[in-house]
This record gives sequence, C-alpha cells and structure tokens, in this order.
Amino acid sequence: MTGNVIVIGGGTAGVEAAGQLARSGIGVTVIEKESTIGGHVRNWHHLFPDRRSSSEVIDYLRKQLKHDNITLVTGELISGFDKKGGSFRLKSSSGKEFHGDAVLIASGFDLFRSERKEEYGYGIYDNVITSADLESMFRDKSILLRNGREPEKIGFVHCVGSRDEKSGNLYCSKLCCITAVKQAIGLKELIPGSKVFCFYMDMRMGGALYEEMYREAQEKYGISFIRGKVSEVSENIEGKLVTKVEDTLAGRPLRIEMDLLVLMAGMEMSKDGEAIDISGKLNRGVNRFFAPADYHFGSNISNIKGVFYAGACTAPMNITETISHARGAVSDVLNYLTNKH
Amino acid sequence: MHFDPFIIPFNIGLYFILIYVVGRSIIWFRNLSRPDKLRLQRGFFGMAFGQSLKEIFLESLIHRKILKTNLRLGYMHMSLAFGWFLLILFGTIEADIFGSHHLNPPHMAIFFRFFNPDHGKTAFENGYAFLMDLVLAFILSGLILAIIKRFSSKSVGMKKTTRLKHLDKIALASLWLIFPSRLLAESLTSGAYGTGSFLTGTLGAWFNSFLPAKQAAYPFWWLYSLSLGTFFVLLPLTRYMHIPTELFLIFMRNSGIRTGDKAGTYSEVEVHSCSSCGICIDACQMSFSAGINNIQSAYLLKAIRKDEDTSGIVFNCLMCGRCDVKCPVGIELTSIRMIQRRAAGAGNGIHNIWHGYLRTNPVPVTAKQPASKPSYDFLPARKPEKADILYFAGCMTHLTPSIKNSMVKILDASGMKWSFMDEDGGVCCGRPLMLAGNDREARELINFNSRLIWKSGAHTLVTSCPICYKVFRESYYLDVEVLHHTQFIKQLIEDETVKMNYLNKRVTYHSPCELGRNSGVYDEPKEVLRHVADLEKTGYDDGNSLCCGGSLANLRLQSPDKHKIASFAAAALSAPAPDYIATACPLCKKTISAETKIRVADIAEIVAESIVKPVANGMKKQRIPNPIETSKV
Amino acid sequence: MNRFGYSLSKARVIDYDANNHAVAEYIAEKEPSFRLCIACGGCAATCTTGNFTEFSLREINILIHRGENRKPGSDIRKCMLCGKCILVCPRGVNTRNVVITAREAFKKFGINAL
Amino acid sequence: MENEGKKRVWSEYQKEIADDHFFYVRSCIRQSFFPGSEQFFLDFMRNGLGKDVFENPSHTTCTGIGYHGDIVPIETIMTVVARHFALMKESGYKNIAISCVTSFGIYTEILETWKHFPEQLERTREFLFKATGREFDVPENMAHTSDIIYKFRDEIASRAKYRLINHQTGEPLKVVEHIGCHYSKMFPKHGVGGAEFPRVLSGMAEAWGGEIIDYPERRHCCGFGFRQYLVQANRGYSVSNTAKKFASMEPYKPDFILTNCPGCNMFMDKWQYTIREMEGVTFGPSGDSIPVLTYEELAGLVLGYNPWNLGLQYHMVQSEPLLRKMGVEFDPEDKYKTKDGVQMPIPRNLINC
Repeated sequence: MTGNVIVIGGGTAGVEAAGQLARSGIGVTVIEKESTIGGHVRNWHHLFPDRRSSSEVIDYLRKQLKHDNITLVTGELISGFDKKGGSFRLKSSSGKEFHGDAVLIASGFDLFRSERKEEYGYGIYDNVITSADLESMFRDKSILLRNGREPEKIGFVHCVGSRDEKSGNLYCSKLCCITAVKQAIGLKELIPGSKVFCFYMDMRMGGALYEEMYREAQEKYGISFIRGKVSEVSENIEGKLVTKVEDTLAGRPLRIEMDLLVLMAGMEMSKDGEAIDISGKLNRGVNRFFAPADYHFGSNISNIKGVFYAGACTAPMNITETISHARGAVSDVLNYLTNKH
Repeated sequence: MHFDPFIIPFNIGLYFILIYVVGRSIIWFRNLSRPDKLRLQRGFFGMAFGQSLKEIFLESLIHRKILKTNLRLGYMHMSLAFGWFLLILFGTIEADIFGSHHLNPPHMAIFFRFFNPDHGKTAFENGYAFLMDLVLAFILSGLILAIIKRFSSKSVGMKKTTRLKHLDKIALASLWLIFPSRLLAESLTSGAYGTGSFLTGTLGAWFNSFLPAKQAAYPFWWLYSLSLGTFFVLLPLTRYMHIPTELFLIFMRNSGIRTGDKAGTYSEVEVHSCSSCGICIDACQMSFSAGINNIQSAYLLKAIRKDEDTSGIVFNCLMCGRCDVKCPVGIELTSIRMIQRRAAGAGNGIHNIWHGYLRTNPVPVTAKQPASKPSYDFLPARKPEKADILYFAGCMTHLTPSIKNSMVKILDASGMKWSFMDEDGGVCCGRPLMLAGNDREARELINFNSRLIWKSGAHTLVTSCPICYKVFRESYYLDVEVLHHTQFIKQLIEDETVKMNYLNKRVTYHSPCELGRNSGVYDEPKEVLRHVADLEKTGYDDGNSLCCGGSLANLRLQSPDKHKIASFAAAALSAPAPDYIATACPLCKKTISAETKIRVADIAEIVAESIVKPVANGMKKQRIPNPIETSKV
Repeated sequence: MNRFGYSLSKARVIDYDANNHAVAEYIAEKEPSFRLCIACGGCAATCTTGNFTEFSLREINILIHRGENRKPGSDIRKCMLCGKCILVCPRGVNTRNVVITAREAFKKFGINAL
Repeated sequence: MENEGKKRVWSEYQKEIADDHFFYVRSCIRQSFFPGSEQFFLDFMRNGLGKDVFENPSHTTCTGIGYHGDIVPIETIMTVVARHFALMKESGYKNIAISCVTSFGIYTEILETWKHFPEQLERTREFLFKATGREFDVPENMAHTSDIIYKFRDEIASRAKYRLINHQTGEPLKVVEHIGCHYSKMFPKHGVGGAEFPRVLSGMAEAWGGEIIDYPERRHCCGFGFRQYLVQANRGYSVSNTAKKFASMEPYKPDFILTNCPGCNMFMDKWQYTIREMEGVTFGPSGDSIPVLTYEELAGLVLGYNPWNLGLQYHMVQSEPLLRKMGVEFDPEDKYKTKDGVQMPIPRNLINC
C-alpha cells in the first residue's frame, strides 16, 4: 500500500497511529508543536489504575516512532488546511507547507485553566495548585508548601472546569475522579501522617479497576470523601485555605481548613486544535471538541473525506482509550487510502 | 534401706501437690452458691459418684472423646494419662507384694527398682517386671508422639497446636524428663544387677557392657525424682493444673451443676480444666476456612486464666457451637463466651482468682453502664388480631421474600386461623442484642413482642428464623408452643393437613447452627425433606454441620473472611452435586447462595412448591388480611 | 445584656476543624470497614428500627465522620442490632460492629446524647 | 498570597467609567444615615474636580428595598427606574451615577433583563408613558459612585493631606474592604475587578497608602439580606451573619472597615453595637469596635475635610482612634455643634470614645 498521511500532534494518539500506519507501508509525517513528542503524558508522573510510570508510555511511544516511513517535524503549529482533488495542503504558522493524501488530527486537549475558577484562587493563594502541578511535585518526590513545610491537610477539588455551566463545560472530563484518587494515594504514601480529603459531586469510577482503587483509598489509606462542590476558598491569617463546601450527604454546609488544595482541572478542546480548522469546515460538538461523523460507527471519521481523528481531540479519553482510538483511526485511514487508489 | 536423699524432691512435690489440690478444692467448694453446694453434696454421696468415677476413668484416663475425634492424639493423651496411672497402680501393687512391708509410702512404689535392685530374678517377678516395662514402653510411645506434636502438630493429626508460655515450657520439660529418666535409672540399675525385663533389662545389659552401670544409675534416680518434684511443684502455675481440676469438674457436672448466665465457681473451674488440647481450634471454621487462629476457645480460656482483656476474642466468634460439641473435657465453651460478652467492659466476667499459688480476691464488680444505653421507647403500641397460629417471619426473612411467601402459602394451605405478626416489619426478637451481650436491653424488645404474642391469644408461634426461634424458646416467658417452621410443617405432614408431591430431587441439608447445635432441632427438617426429596449426606451432618459464616453472633468478622467460611460451607454442601441445597434459615440461605451456583432453598420454599392442595378442603380461608393495626402512643 | 427580641443564631455550618474526631478515629481503628461507607443508604432503607422512628445509619455514619457527634450519640441508641443492614451493604461494612463500637466510643469520650 | 494573580483577575474585569456629566441618583440609606458622604461626593466632584454632576430633585427611591422585600413587583420597579432614566433624558444627561449599591444592582439587573427580553423594555416604555407621559433612553454609561471615586483615586492621592499610614509607627493602616453583594456578585462584568476579587475599594485604599486585608469571610454578606432584617423574627440571622464576618477579620486587627454600599455600612456599624450589647463581644483591639467608613468619608479624610463635616459622628462606632492613627487634626469640641456653632445634645454610650 502506498500513500502519505499527515498526522497532526505527536502525543499518545498521534504517535500510536503514526507507528501503526508506518508499519502498514504508509509514509507518515508527524507534526508536533513542541520540540519533543509525548504530549501531556510527559508532564505526568504516574498513571492510574496500575500506577505505571508515565515514562514507560513515553518509551513505548518513542519505539513506535522508530520507523523509516515516519518523518517527525517538531516546533510547527498547523494553522489551516485545504483540500484539492484528493490531496491536502497544510500550512504551518511559520509558513511551511505540508502535503498528504489524508490528514489525521490528533491534537489532543488542553487542561482547563484553573485561574478561570476565580473563587478557588489559583494563582492568588499560595497553596492552591492543580493536578498537573502536583504531578510535577511527584516527579520531584517532594510535596512542599510555599513556606517550605510539609502539608498536613490536603484537599482535592473535583470537577474544576468540568460539569460546570459557569465554566461553559457541561461535560464530564471523566479522568479527574480517578486521577484524584490516584494522587490522593500517592500523597498519603509520601506523607503518611497527612489527612487527605476529596470533594466530589459524583465519584465516576467507570474504568477497569477504578472502583477497586477508590475502595483502597478509603480503606487502606483512610482518605475522606466529602460529597459536595467546593464553593469558595479563602486564605486565613495563618495561610491556611478555608474551604467551603456543602456536605450534601449531611445536608449541611461544611467549613474546613486545608494546607494544600489541589484543583482537578478538566479537559477542554485544545486551542491549537481549533487553529487547525481556522475556516471552521470541521463539525464540532456541543462540548466544542471535534465531532466525529458518528459517535458509534465513525468515531474516527470527520465530515471531510480524508480527514480523520484520533484521541482526545474528540472527547476526554484516558491513555488506554486513546491508544484504542488511534488504532481505530489507522483502520479507517487505511480503508480510505485503499479505496482512493 | 528405705531412704535415700534423692527421694526428697519427689516427696516434697507429691505432698505439696496433694495438700494444695485438696486446699484448692475446699476453696472452690466454699465459693459455690448454696444450691450448687447442696447439689455437689448430694452428688458426691449418691449415684452421681459412680457416674463421676466412670467418667474420670473414661475421659481423664482413657480419653475416650479425644480417641473418637482423633485416634493418634487420643493415643498420645491416653498413653500418658492411663499409662502413668497404670505405672503407679502396678508400682504400688509391686511394692506391696514384693517389698519388705505392706502399705508403703508412695516413693517406695515410684523408686521400687532402686530400693529392690535385685528384684526380678524369679519367674513371677520377671513376669511382673515385664508388665512394668510394657507400661513404661506404652508411656514412652505416647511421649514420643507428644514431642513430635510439639514440633510438628500435623503428625498427630492436628492442624494447629496451642502456643506455650514460659512456666509451661519448664513444666513441660520436667514432664518430658520424668519417663526417660526413669527408663535410664531403671535400666542402669537393672544392668548392674542383671534384672529388668525386655526394655530396662536389655537396655541395662547393653549399658553395663561399657559403663559402670551401678554408679551411673544414681544421678538418673536423682533426675527422675527431681523432674517429678519440679513437675508437681510447678503444676499449679501451669496449664497442667487442668489434670486435678478436671476431676473436680467432673464431680460438679455429674451433680447437676451448669455454667449458667453469670460468672461463678463452676465457670472458673471450667476455665482451669482446659488442657489446651487444641481440638476446639481444629473444629473452628474461622481457623480452617479463614485462617484466623487467635480467637478460639482454648485462647479465650487461656486469656481468662492470664487475666487478659478478652474483648477482642469474645466477640470474634460465630457462636456456631462446633467447639462446644467437640470439647473432650465437656467445657460449656459457648456459655462461657456469652458470660464474657455480657460482661464486656463491665468487669463482671470470669476472672482467674488464682495468682501464683494463692487465691486473690476477685476484682470488685462495677455496675454495668452501657455507653449510649440503647433505648427503644419509640416503639409504638400495637394491637394484634386474634388468631390460633401466629407467624413471625423475623427481620432476616423479610430480606428473603421467597421464604416469607412460601410460609404464607403453607399457612394458608393449612386452613388454620393464623395471623402474620410482622407483616409490615416487626420488632427484632432480641437475640442479636443478646449475642452482643446486651441482655437487659434485649428485654425491652422481648417485652414488646411478648405482649403482642399473648394479646393475640395464639396457642402456637411459628417462626422462620432460627435466631428468633432460639430466643423465643429460651428467653421469652411465653405460654405458647414455639415452633420453627420446619417443625410446624412436619406436624402438618403428620396430621395430613397438607399433602405434597414427591419432587424427585436430590438435596443436601445445611443445618443452621442456631436451629441444630444451639437448639437441638436436627431431625424435623430432615424428615420434612425426606418426605419430598432424596436427602444426601455431606459428611458435615447434625452436630458436625458447618456454619454458613453469616452468623450475627460474630461482630468482628470482616466480609472477605466471611466469604471464605461461606464458600467452604457451600463447597461441602455442593460436593454431592445435589439439585438443591436445603436450609432452614434465611441468613444461611442468603450467605450460602452467594457462594454456589446450585439453588439454595429454604425447606419452606421446597414444601410450598410441592404442596398438592389443602386436605381441609372447603374450609374457608381464615387468614386475617391486616393482622396488626398500628396505633401511635 | 440588652434584649433585642432576637439573638445570634448558631451556625448550621459543620466546622470540621473545631469538631471532635476522636469518635470517628476510634471506630475506624476498631472497625476499619467503617471507612468504606459510600452513603448509598441501603442500610437505612432496610432498617428495622427505621420502620418505626427516625433513624438512619447512613446519616449517623456521615455525621460521625464529620465529627458531628451529638445527633448520632442519641440516635445510635435506637439500633436493635438485628443485622439486616449487613446483608444489604454493598461495601461490606460491618455495620453492627460499627454501631457497637460507636456506642463504646460515645461512652469513652463522654459525648452526651441529645 | 500572590498579588500578581489578583492583578490578572483585575485586568479581566475593567469597566468603562464616564469622565464627566453625571446624572446623580441618591441612596435612601446613605442620604439618611450618612448624609455627609453624598454631600462630600457632590462637593468634591463639582468643586474639587470641576465636574458636572446633576441632581434632579424629582427623583425618588428606586424601591429596591421593597422589591427585595417581596412587596414591589418587578414591573413596578422597572417603571420607577425607567422614570429616573426619563428624568435623566429630560435633563440632557447620558451617564448615570448611582449612590446606592442596591439601586446599582437593580439598575444593572433591569438593563440586563431588557437586553435579554426586549419585550420587557417595550412594556416598561408603555407603562411609564401611560402613567406619567414620560419617555426614556437607556443610559450610555452607568457607574456606581464608588466606581467614579475609584477612577479618580490617583487624583485624590495626589492631593492627599493625610495618607492611610499610622503616623506613629509608619506602618500602613490595615483596611478591610466590604463590597456590597449587589455591586458585582450578580453581574461580575459590571464591577471593577469582578466578583471574586473586586478592585473598586482595594484600589482606593492602596492608592491612598493603606494595606488591604484578605480575610476568609471577605466575600460574605453584611447580613442586611432585606427580608432577614426587615422581619424581626429573622433578624437573628442577619446579626449572626455579620458576627461571622467580624470574627473572621478580628485576628488581622483591622484599623477600619471600608464599604461601598450604604446598607452594608449601616449594618456593619450598628450590628457591632448590637452584638456588644447582646453578647458583650467586641472585635477591635483592646475592647474597641472597628470603625466603618464609606469610601466618600475616607476620601474626605484623606483630602483633609473636617471629619465632623463628613458626618463621622453619625456612626455608631466612633472613629477617633482611627483619626488619631492617621494624624487627622480635629476639634473634639466641634463634634456635636451645628455649622452655626450651636451645641447639640451629646449621645450617651458612644462606642470607641
């Protein structure tokens, strides 16, 4: 089989798809905006539910990318494409052009900017951090407050920018619940004497081994789960974070002081993903992610023939789902190229 | 020459222990309640005395019960106890016949060979020596088993063995030394004088071939006497106190004294009668299914003897009664546990009044003040409907509606005038509270239910739950016949009130602990089953039946361990590949059915499915539709 | 003091940090399955006592976890220990021992019932 | 706490505030309880800055208290507000300056309503015309008077006679700002700095040398709550709310409370008295209470106005301790004299005196 496919995005989805395509004899150009591949996984320390080190995923992706059919272009941001006959022309922001027989968009997601939930004071209060910040603390193996002390009371705020009409995101980001459980366990292991709380609206433990991990968090690690959306956070004179939440199970408001508050930032359509389709030719869902042609049978297919999707550019996904989705995309791309020639 | 200094340790030990045991018995006797004193006096001078002697012979010497449960372990106990007894008996006779005097002091019998080293020359003497050697060999064979058991309990067919404390180890060492040192002492003496039989004689001759046997024997006679003396002196401080205590227990029991609900002398004697043989551990499903090996009765009694806090042990028990049935000493283990449960936190449980050799005053009993004392003043006044038969499903049965519905069908079919006492949810029978040690609080519920029962005018109370059944029978003061539904159904069958089709199914029967072992109802359920199906044996029948693990009696057991116990029971019941596993308890049904693919059905369900039609045809159904009216106080 | 015809009212807020967590810790230590509750309410729905009076083990569980001990201290007395809740609990919480241990804890820490 | 973070928030909530030619609408509470404040505003704007601020004597209450007390229907209050707009139109003004935060909230709510439900606007035109024969235009620019003072905060700073600095220690005074709920909580984009970290008062206090305290219950309501206060049986909720705020700010030892809402000012001032009488509790240092100032009073003090002309003696909590800290010169003898020098009766049991 012959042909040349342009994959936009060198994260998990893009690299997985590129590797599979290349092994089918297709020429692949992977265009990554950063200087290196891996996407968000690079910023993560370990993954749920098996607590695998995320570097293993990066190593796997590197191996996938090692193929003569693959050309990796880094530092290029795609800003628009057009289709002439059966071939695509893509423009990058630096003015470069790329040509291919098909385009696979794997532009992934952006983490919700937690500053937007002003009431939580991210960027204002010293010890309000995001789940991503905490991952980098895990990588340093040191969880310290701004004043250099170890936190004793840590709270996880679920659904920051997800399931939130005020943030304009009605959807569930799906991974934050299990990430909070994973991070809470990680914290308890690093600081066994600490008290850890999760403030949740619903615990959405849909994946394999998620519920088991939740149970372990309760039973083995003594993590407290308080059902209620954190409404506001303020700093008191000792620098502790006064957290207000309605304990919906007790039916009463609850006030608790925290040393450290971790905001579980949700997933949003990536800004750079939006830039690919500057002229708005591709359909978008109500969640602003790229809308596949069919949520059941065509989750990798776009409304433009020859443009395909892989991974979290269509909806929040975990690594497992992203890899499956990317493999699905490969099958659709190959079908398309076969019928085209 | 009838004296040698080496006999001093033995004599000190012997006379000490004899006087000590008599003293202790007197104190125990004095501590008995007045009725129990009378019972014991009457028993001691009556028929019970012979009964006791027989029991002492069979159980304390022969160890019949242990032999029945475990041949190798029984042999070990028998050889040591009965063998030693024979050695003393024959030794005394030997000293009496062959010694210089009649009626010799005990050491003459024990150290006969030392004082009569050339005894055994004549044929008769030789024959007697052969007998003595035989008995010694018998004991030594048991001793070897005991030593092996200590280091590998599986060799005597035991899965677990009890753990020892320090003094026990010293006493054990001295006990172990007694018979080898006797063997060596007698052999060396025999060797020097050319006497002895197949054991001592042969061994002695061999020693004499390379040793100055006569000189070498003397230290071993010392060792023999010392080990005996040490063992006797240490006896009151160790678990071996169970030997004399058990004799006292047997007399008490045969006189009709029982453990009862409260701590007393009898329960204290029971605690000291435990030999820590470990049979209760092997019988315990928490041990063999769930691997929990620190809560069994032997450990409970040991903890009481050591005055340790027993609360961790007492509540972690299914109260299935398996150990109770198997205890070779006949200690009422479940009753003792119940006493400790009632006393938890209040200090009026069983205490060890013996510290060292001396009796200490028992800890003063503080009045029990339960935390946040349960209170059921919210219960509404209820007015029951009049009926002949009252049916009480019980809390658990409401979670197994198929049992409830089957009973409704059966009761309707019976044509009797019946009423459903807890159709809209009743008040708990009180047994779960009692199992948690809250007897007084349970009384509130018992009174509430009692009032409903006698106001109904019913002559029979039928319940589907064995837990309720036990408490209705034992702790309610009711003027009605209390029947478990299996008993009730059996009556219906016998009266031919209902007729059933034969189902042509193979079933195994799980006897619920509360119904079987704890209430003695084994036969009626099986007879009902045999009436409709083929009943298969499982190897765990009647007294040996298993607990499902769901028992409400265990307050501490965690869910995963519960599942292990249930799954073992389910596997045993499923082994004959029956069509159904039948049981007679909603809790057992729920617990077992979670662990097997075979259908688990209550006997009531099986009966309801096989009912042909009511024989009392034409009789109007008299079931009262709304039996209990609620009116708020 | 002046009487204004109104007065400062007690806050309804659960002041987690000011509350006494000794009871919750005591129970969790003695009966670790206490932590496993997810407040599904199965226990309360099947409850024999709850059939007659306001009593919810779910509520008691949550309130004790928050250190709000007064209401549970009173309510816990109503349980008959019948054990239906154990059969219903999806998380395998040893509910009866939770109740018994809670009673112990309330006594131990001298928390008076309402 | 990161001020950079706050600046980022502030930069996202900038509103356009007109520079001149204001149609001024008064506040019921402010003109009754703190008349010096409105007097200062008009005086400073007209004489200090030379701006054109017009007052139409025909303007009335906005009926906001009645509206929030559930006795004035929304159609009625829309018509009343429309009448004010008509007066403004008739007077030839396009920029409205509102003294009251309740009114400001009402005006923004009504303008937003009209934007989303234009038929309501048409109905209101009809109602107003039928009732009064007047016609109106929607204002081009709407500002709360605290917005206007905020706009000219640097101008005031440059003319300051006193700064918000403890002249004995040289330390900045600790200022607790309290923003009226209806200023920006309903429509963050209409408030300077938004709803979570409003800038309007903190901007003034910092410009004049003070230090803003960010305490945990900063966002909490003053307790007015309309119905909570108006019905005596509910008044306990109102005072409890305020007590919660005081308890939360107490550890920071604030020198004074600065408000932009006349209702808040009144409640935070008077409830301190009430709580002291009820419970014997005060929240200031050494048994004192915390003075509560309007932004006009504060601006007046900074500019060197006579405190008694600003009406500080009308407060429940007296401000002498604050005046001494600021080094403001004042004559205690003049406190209760009329402008003609006639001695008035002196109230008993003054707080902080």
